[in-house]
Amino acid sequence: MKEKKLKYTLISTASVFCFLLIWYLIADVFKVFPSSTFPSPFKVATAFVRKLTVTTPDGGTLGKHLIASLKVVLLGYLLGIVIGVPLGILMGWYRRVDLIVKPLFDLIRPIPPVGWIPLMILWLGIGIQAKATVIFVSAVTPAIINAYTGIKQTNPVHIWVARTFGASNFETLLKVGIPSALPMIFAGLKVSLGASWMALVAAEMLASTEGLGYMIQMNRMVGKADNIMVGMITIGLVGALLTYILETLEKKLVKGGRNK
Amino acid sequence: MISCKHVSKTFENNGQKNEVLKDISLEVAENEFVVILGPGQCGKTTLVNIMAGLDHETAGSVTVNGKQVDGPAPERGVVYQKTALFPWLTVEGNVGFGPKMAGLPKKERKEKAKHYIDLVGLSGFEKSYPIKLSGGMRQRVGIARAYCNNPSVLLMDEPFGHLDAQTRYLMQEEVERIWSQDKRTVVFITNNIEEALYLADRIILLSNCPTTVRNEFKIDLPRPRDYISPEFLKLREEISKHVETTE
Amino acid sequence: MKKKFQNSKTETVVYFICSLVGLLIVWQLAVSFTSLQKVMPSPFVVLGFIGQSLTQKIGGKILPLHILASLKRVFVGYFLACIIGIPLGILMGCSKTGKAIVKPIFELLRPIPGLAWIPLAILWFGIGETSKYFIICVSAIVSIILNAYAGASQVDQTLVGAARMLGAKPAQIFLYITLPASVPQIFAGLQVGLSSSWMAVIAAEMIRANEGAGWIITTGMESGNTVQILAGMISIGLVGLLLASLLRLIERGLCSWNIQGR
Amino acid sequence: MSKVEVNHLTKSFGSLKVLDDISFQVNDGDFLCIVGPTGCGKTTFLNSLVKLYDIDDGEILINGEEVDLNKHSIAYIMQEYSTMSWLTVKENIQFGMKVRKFSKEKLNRKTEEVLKMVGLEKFADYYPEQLSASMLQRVSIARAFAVEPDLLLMDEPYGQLDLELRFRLEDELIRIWQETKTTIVFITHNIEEAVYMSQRIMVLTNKPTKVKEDFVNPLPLPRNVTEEKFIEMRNKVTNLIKWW
Repeated sequence: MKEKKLKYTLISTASVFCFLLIWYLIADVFKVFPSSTFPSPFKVATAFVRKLTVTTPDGGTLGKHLIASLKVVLLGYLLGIVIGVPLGILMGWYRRVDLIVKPLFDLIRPIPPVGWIPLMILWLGIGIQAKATVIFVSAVTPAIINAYTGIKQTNPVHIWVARTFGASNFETLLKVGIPSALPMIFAGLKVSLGASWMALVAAEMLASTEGLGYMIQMNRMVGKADNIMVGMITIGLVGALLTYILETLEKKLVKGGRNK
Repeated sequence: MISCKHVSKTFENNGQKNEVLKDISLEVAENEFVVILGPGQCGKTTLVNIMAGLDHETAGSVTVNGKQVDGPAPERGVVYQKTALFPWLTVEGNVGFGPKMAGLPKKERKEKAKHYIDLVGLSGFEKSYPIKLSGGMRQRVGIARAYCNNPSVLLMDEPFGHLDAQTRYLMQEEVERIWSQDKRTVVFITNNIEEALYLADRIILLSNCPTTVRNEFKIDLPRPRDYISPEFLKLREEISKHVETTE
Repeated sequence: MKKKFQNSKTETVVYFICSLVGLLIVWQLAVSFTSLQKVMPSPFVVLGFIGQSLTQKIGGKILPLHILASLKRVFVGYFLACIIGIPLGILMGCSKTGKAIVKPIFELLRPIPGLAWIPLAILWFGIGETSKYFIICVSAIVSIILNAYAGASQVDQTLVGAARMLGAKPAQIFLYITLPASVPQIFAGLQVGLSSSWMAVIAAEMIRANEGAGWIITTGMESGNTVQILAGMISIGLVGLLLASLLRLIERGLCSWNIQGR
Repeated sequence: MSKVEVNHLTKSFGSLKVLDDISFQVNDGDFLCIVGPTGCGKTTFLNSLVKLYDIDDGEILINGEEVDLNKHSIAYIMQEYSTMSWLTVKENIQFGMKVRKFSKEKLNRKTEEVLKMVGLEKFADYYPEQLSASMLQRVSIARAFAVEPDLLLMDEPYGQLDLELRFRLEDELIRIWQETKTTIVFITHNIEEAVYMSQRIMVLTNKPTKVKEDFVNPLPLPRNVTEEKFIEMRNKVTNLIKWW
């Protein structure tokens, strides 16, 4: 078995290398496209280093934009899950809450978060509140859905056992409902993160004075593809990093081998 | 018909050797109903997979009708504990799957399937999907599907392990009835002594891990047998003394 | 408490209507009595506007034609994502070498959100339809590939063993076992892909377009016309809901073997 | 250590009557086995006994008072594995005691006691997914006895186990019952198991479920399955049910 694994890791590294090689060949060797619209990996790398310190053409270094984006996305995301998860749990457990809140939620859910941007900008301007609200809307929906489904999937046998020991309805929710829904809740947190990151990019591209979305949009205006790619790679990396943090958190909290 | 000579099997995962089967030799004659009785989970399914050709023994040899077994072949049919029915095929589709793979024309396949669906008493359910059938009915489809490929040997790996007790008794009677109507060589695996006693011409008792053959019991009670007849209970008591418990 | 309605289906429908009516009333009250009225039109004005715009043109086209333009873009981009994504996902699920080649590159590109491709798409393909198809395809393809891969790689091995025992050859196993077994998971991917496509087309149209649902709400924003924005949002929501239930109907038809029910 | 009285218990799901005017008593420290054909509403019967299902008519008294899950200490062991996968064996066992708010000292003492009782001391920190079927059932039994229940309800707890394991757990249960003198209501479809363990046997009919027969099991403990009198008692019960 050991040499099989080695063979596949070799193939993987080879394929990534070919991907970069082909990219380089098209960009620099054969010059199929002008290098401003299709820069080679090396150009992107140099642009990356340069962008760390230089503020042209979008009025900010990569670090400044990154921090601006992180501030907005974390504000909206945390608000979204702090409200979304408990609401999903209550909707899943208490029938009355389910009957009242769920229809309202189903009314608003189909509107994609991006659709809220114009309304938010009109009401709240292009400052941090508008973007944070849009991100909140995109984060809250998956959090509610996954918490709701997680609670609904609680094993009735466990509920019976708790009730016969004399646990009240609320105590059963705390001791049985939430622990058994934890894996689904974490899945929801990951989906919310993806949705928030997506909404952030859209909001910043549409109306903003800073942030990674704004940066790639400005660089598009001046036609500097290398900076756009730098922005995209950063967005991808930071998104992957945040997801990685969530996964390690999940490994600690979800016990009983249920998060395999 | 089937003969295993000194079959043993050791699994190796990341350096750790785990011997599951140790020097198993057994013979199964033509149209004989042999039950392999063994405690818990250790080794029985591996032995079935080796006989079926899905797995390879690390030592010894397994021959069916004199030919060495080296891969799955339609001459050996398998009935699984979890029935392993194809959820996207109807009962008819499942039973007729073997002939379809062999390239039989549609009309002939339908007839063959119909015959075996009636044999297991499921006529009228041809068009329903497995998800809508009860545990017992799904097992019947599994048996019909194995029979429909007209195997000379039928390997049944704890087919009633997941059924509730009452269905289990009914299914044991069903297998008895089907087998008497359409005799095949059967190797039936179970951990339930009553089931073994009710069905077997001969019981081969396996030990705990690593599995070897402990002893054999020739059962010549008249068929169909009665679970609560005194001889049945005495035999059961005697055999259960030899069975090691698993913990 | 004794259940008033025996059948829970009617119960949820009744509660849905109650909350819809409740929402409209609260909205109307808020608009007519509080300071919200400066910024928010009453629901009936918005609904009236939607009714009106079924015949009257907004920027050269009536509302349904705008929606149609968006739907056309969605279907081209989504269709592309399906043709490329599903085979790629199944390839990754079935063959180890295929997975070793494709998966690392896929993992590199996956974290980049679909909308982040918009500037590059506009640079590469201009502001016409092609760049919108590209964005929609990129936004939808990730979940389609992921779910097709999950479906193909998690086929129950006992089923494969059973098929081999019945004499099925490797090619037959792929055709008669792997594909049907992964259909439900593929549909899960299609469902997520469809909602991402619908979001992507709205975003693309908001950045640069001269027609379509996204265009309606952006021009509404630019001219400060909240009625148009709200009308646009409601129609986007309704069409999104319609698309999702349409796909669910198709799935119910194709995967009837997977549905519990009596 | 309590007396259970059930008078005219009736329950129906919509129009389908499931339990039809059932009345019986279980004295303190009794071991009552309830037998009946599959699908004769045994589980509904148990759940109604502890008000998990609301009942149409009749009353259920424990030591003279209407049954109330907070006042009365009742433990319930089911056929499906009811151990909670996110808790270790020890935490599972302490679940009941924590709900009933045992003092810290009593909690630890009882945990050690029941762990030893079912022989799972070595597995205290394991997670359920690492244990075999019979060990999981032992955890449920330990959890039930830990709260020193007034009444212990068991719904075919050994239905899934191998024969020899079932013999062992049955003997173990009888030993624990003799030590703790808990009142036990044990439901099973397996007549041999009922005759082997019970002080009293109650036979239920098919739906709508009525009490067909309720008699004392005179056989002295420990019993032997192949004894003449045992087989005779077993045949008597079998004829009463005749589903087989």
